[in-house]
Amino acid sequence: MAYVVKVDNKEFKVDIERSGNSFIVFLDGEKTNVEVTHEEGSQLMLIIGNRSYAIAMEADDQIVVNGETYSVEVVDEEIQRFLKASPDKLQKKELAIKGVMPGLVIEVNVEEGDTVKKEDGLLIVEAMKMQNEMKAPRDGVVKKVLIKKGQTVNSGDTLVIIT
Amino acid sequence: MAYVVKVDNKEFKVDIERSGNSFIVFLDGEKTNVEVTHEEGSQLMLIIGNRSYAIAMEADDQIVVNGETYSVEVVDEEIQRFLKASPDKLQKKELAIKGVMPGLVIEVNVEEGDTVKKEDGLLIVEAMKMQNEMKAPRDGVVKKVLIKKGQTVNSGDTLVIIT
Amino acid sequence: MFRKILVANRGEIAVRVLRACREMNINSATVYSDADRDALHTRYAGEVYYLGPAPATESYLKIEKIIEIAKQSQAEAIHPGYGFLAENTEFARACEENGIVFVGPNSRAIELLGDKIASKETMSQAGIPVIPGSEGAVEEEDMAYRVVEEIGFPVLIKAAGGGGGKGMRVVRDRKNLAGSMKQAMNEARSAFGNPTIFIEKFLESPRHIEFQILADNHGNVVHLGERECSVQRRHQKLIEESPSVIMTPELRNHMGEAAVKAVTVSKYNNAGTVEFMVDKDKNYYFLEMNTRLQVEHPVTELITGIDIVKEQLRIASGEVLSLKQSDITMNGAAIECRISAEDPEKNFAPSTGKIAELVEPGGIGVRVDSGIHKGFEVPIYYDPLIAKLLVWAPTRKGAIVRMTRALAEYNIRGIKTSIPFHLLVMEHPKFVEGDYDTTFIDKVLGKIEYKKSNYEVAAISSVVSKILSSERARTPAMKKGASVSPWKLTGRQAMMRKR
Amino acid sequence: MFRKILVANRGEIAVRVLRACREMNINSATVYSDADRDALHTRYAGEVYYLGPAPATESYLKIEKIIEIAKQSQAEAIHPGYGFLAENTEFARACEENGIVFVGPNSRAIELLGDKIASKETMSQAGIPVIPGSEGAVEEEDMAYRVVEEIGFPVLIKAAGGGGGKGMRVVRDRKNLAGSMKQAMNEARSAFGNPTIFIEKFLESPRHIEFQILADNHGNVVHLGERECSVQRRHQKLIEESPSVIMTPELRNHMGEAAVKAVTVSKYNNAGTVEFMVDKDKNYYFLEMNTRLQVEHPVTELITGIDIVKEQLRIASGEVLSLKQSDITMNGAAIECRISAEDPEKNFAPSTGKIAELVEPGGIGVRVDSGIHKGFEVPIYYDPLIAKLLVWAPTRKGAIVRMTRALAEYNIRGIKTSIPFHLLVMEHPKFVEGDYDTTFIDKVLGKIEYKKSNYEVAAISSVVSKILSSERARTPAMKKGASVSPWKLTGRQAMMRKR
Repeated sequence: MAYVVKVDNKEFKVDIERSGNSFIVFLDGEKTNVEVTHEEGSQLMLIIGNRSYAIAMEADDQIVVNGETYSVEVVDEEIQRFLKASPDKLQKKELAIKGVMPGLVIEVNVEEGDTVKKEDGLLIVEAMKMQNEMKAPRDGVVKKVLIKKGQTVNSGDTLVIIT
Repeated sequence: MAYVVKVDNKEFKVDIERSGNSFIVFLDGEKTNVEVTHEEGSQLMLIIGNRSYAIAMEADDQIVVNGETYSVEVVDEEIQRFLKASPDKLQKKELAIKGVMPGLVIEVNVEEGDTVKKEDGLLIVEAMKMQNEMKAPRDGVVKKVLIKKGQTVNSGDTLVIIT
Repeated sequence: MFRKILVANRGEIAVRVLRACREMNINSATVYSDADRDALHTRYAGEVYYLGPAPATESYLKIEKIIEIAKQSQAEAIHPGYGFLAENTEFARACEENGIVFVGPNSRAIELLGDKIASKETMSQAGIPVIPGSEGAVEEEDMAYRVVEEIGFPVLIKAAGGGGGKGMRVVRDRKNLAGSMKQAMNEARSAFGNPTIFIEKFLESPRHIEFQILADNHGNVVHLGERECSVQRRHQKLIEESPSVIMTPELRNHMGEAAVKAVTVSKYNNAGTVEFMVDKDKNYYFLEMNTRLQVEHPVTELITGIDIVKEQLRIASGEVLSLKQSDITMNGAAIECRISAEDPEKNFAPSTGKIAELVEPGGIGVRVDSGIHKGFEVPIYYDPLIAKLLVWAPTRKGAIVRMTRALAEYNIRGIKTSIPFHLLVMEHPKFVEGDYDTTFIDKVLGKIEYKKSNYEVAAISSVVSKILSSERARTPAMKKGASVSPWKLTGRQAMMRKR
Repeated sequence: MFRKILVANRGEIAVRVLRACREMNINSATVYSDADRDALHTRYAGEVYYLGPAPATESYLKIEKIIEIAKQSQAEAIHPGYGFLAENTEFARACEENGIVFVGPNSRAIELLGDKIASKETMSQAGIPVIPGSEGAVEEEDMAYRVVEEIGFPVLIKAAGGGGGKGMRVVRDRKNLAGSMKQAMNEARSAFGNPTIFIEKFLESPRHIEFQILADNHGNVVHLGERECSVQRRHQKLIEESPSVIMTPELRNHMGEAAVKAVTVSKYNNAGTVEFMVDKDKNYYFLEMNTRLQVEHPVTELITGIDIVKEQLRIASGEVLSLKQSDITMNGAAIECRISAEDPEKNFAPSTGKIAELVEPGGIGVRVDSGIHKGFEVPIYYDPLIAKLLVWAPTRKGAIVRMTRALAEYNIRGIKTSIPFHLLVMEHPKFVEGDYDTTFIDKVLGKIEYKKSNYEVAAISSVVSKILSSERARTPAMKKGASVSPWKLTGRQAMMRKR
């Protein structure tokens, strides 16, 4: 099975085959053996070649390798081809703005029906006495506001939906 | 709901009522509040009265309280009454001899159909260079031998069944 | 010694004090808010008492409620930790009035040293060097202009009422003076309820060096040497070490004596810290005194072998200091890294959430003072400090490599922490050489670039993780080695005998 | 210094050595068996190499395979840890022949000191006190009778070839001598392939005191003071401490000099330990020399501040010892408790299985050298030692209360450990007074009764656990806060900015 993986904007082609607890991997054509020695939740221990790595998947699109955090995007090679053929398929979808940290909502700047531009401030969340603004990742219309001022939100909660 | 609990051969009557994450408990008639502050697998953190306790259930019939291990037996009060009325109901049941530690079976002394007496040696398991003998907990007949010499067994595996 | 102590704090410092209680065979009690029902300090204390809702104003800052709990639990003394009520005159006084020993200085000393203007004047009069500046508060523009004429630019405007960078302004020329003054006064008013400000010479690249002191109730005072705390970000200390690379035995004697004098003239008792600014020519100036246990006190414990919290409790119970200045020796080198729930790759944004995995470093020369456990939900309501990692080694160089090794072992998942930042500092040539001051993070470290060397591994692991995760989704229930219910109706008899 | 080292061991000692490598910036490699695929040392090393099936004879004892891996990984040196091949002459020689540095003594010294008769003779000739007994091997009954006539009963029959209590017999009267001799010879033959025995005076209640030494390849030797290891069960050390309560500066000097002499006359190099028996009148006798890193070496590290593993690596790389005897000072008190996977309530039966929970103690004065992690399946194939807990404090009394505190913090679930036993010893008046010897566990501690004070809590908790567990059984899948799949097809853009 082949995947295209984007790691911090570097692109890799990963061709992978399973055998038991091991995988045979071709990374951009080069062969490596990968052994899964431990699996617990989103945490893995792998032996790749002669090295051992502590892996953790975090917050949707992040992976931690021996303490270093990378943003990653794994796309099935076939889907990748399809996406490249029609690049705006994805843009038009509903977009859920999710909390990336728990906190108290201290300001909500949009209402349902508002038109927002990329980088417009949507709401402000406070935690540990620091304030953080959630911004629109692209232009759109606010379809739904799921939180209120004064409410406590968790990491991963959907706060606002933009279409 | 009322239970009879035997802790290392001391008997307690525990009358318990739930309200959310808390329980109201009458222990031999005395009232206490119990709050469950953490639950993970068989591990619990409880606040009982003004004290906090680390609890772990282990190996079927053992509980660890702040590092101290107790053997416990919890019986529904009604079942208890039933059992007391017909005390030999339980003795006649099939009895599964289970491994209490992982190890290598280095000797099997019984075959199916053998008659065994209480304290007769059934088999020997070795771990960490030490040998341990599993003995018959009561008189009976060997109904099934589920392991072979040379086999590795885990804690909790049924090794022999006695009727 | 006390029979029971109430620890009126949370997190790592509450655990620190509770550990001292256990080792001294003192019964302990602590308090917890709704957010801390399952906190480490709640797990650790002998007795636990519910305080109130999560916000500190409704729990850890409630003086009356805490005094009430102390009485209810029959605690004879309260240890306030740091933060919250530790430097609150009103709280210290409430303890005094209720016949409960406050483990800290007397309320008058807290009051005096909490007022930056009054304390500076006290020190100056005692002959302790202070930073040149206004004599007392500056109320009008005219006065400010007179002061800057005397001491020259740049100057620093400071609030009399508090710290933490609030109400502070650096002014480099005449035209910005009046405006900055007004801003500072406004900020000070809203932060501390007190608009009073004063002006002093701004030291360009000072080092922050502080002396730990111990003073009993009978007038005996010793110092335990210095800690260098110049690795700061927005006036928040991040890394502390001892000894300071710039220290000489002579300078240590001079500054130590000044620290002891500062304690004596302010009629201070219990543990405390005298903070100094030191300029490039090793001139030192009294900055302020912290009237409590410091976050970084373990640095000194590693160097001197003295348990500062135990000393605090002994002093509070009326014992005479058993230590003389000549008994105190400094041995080797110690470093502390503050592990905070902040994302250094996102400009230190708070990062709260559930601790999904926690593996602390260990082995030779490593000390961890932690306030969290696996499964704990780091609350949004309190300070982001979750743990302190310390190392000791015979030499500073040895301590730095050991800290690097220990930081790499530290595995905290579920939240982001300051660990990558600390790794960067430990490998920075300027830090390794000891050539740094309080401007290090902003000016020298500059834009922080986190080194990454595992792109290929990240790519491979992502795919492996995706495959395993989608397999799990397909077979949710049955797992190999699924644990059998720990419950059976009847107990089994012991069937094993040792041969 | 070496560029790369192979650590040919497992568990806590492999991790200990790997930590030293990291701190010295030496690349590391290690080996693992099938049972150790996910072991801590496998996680920790820079490179990992598969050895073979779980049984030690098919993995950690395979000399050829290990030499091959050393070459393959281009390691310049092999650290053997303790146990396995650490005192194997053949292995040391194989390293020497293959141009790989063996981090330990030369093979001749291992050979000499491995032979109890030859080493005793060497020491005796050098004027080091040895226990009175036969001169050399005792082959016939007549010879045995002659020896006992000279030294008197009780006597101890010992095997020349090995230790660990095998081939040992105490004989208290003439009528049992011949029979015991035969038994001992048979046991020695089957255990070590060598039936040779010798006889010495049996000391009734000796203390076991050993000296840590360091010897470079250039003839320089220092000792790092003593460790008292009298808390033993069946000749296995369980608790070690330094300094020994019976030690005086004079005795330390004498014994230390004897230890240094023992090293010199046996042409020993690298780290080693000279073991002595000390009787009630403080007469000391050479017992044997351990030609490797000891399990309990961290006790000495805590007291002296010296990193013994780093010294081993420096010595092995040919460096001259940087320490002189006068540089070495002993500071405070340290204790080690060996945490083993054994059930002290079932006569120390092995207790292997999966580590379901692991919380290690921390805070002031605590050091943990662990070989396990949460989720690790403790294998049935190797030594039951899973971790070492050490404390340091200024005084022995302080160290004992600290150890009690730390043991209480240690939470290992899924297997039984020796922790309850250690807690009992720390609170035993005889241990607290320091009034103990090698008979302490068998004779003084007697039948071990574990204190229990939480019957009521156990009763309540059992019921609560039963209720929660049956609720879980009813609603298996849906859990509050169930984690969302970490996978989405497209990445999200960062939507957060710090204000």
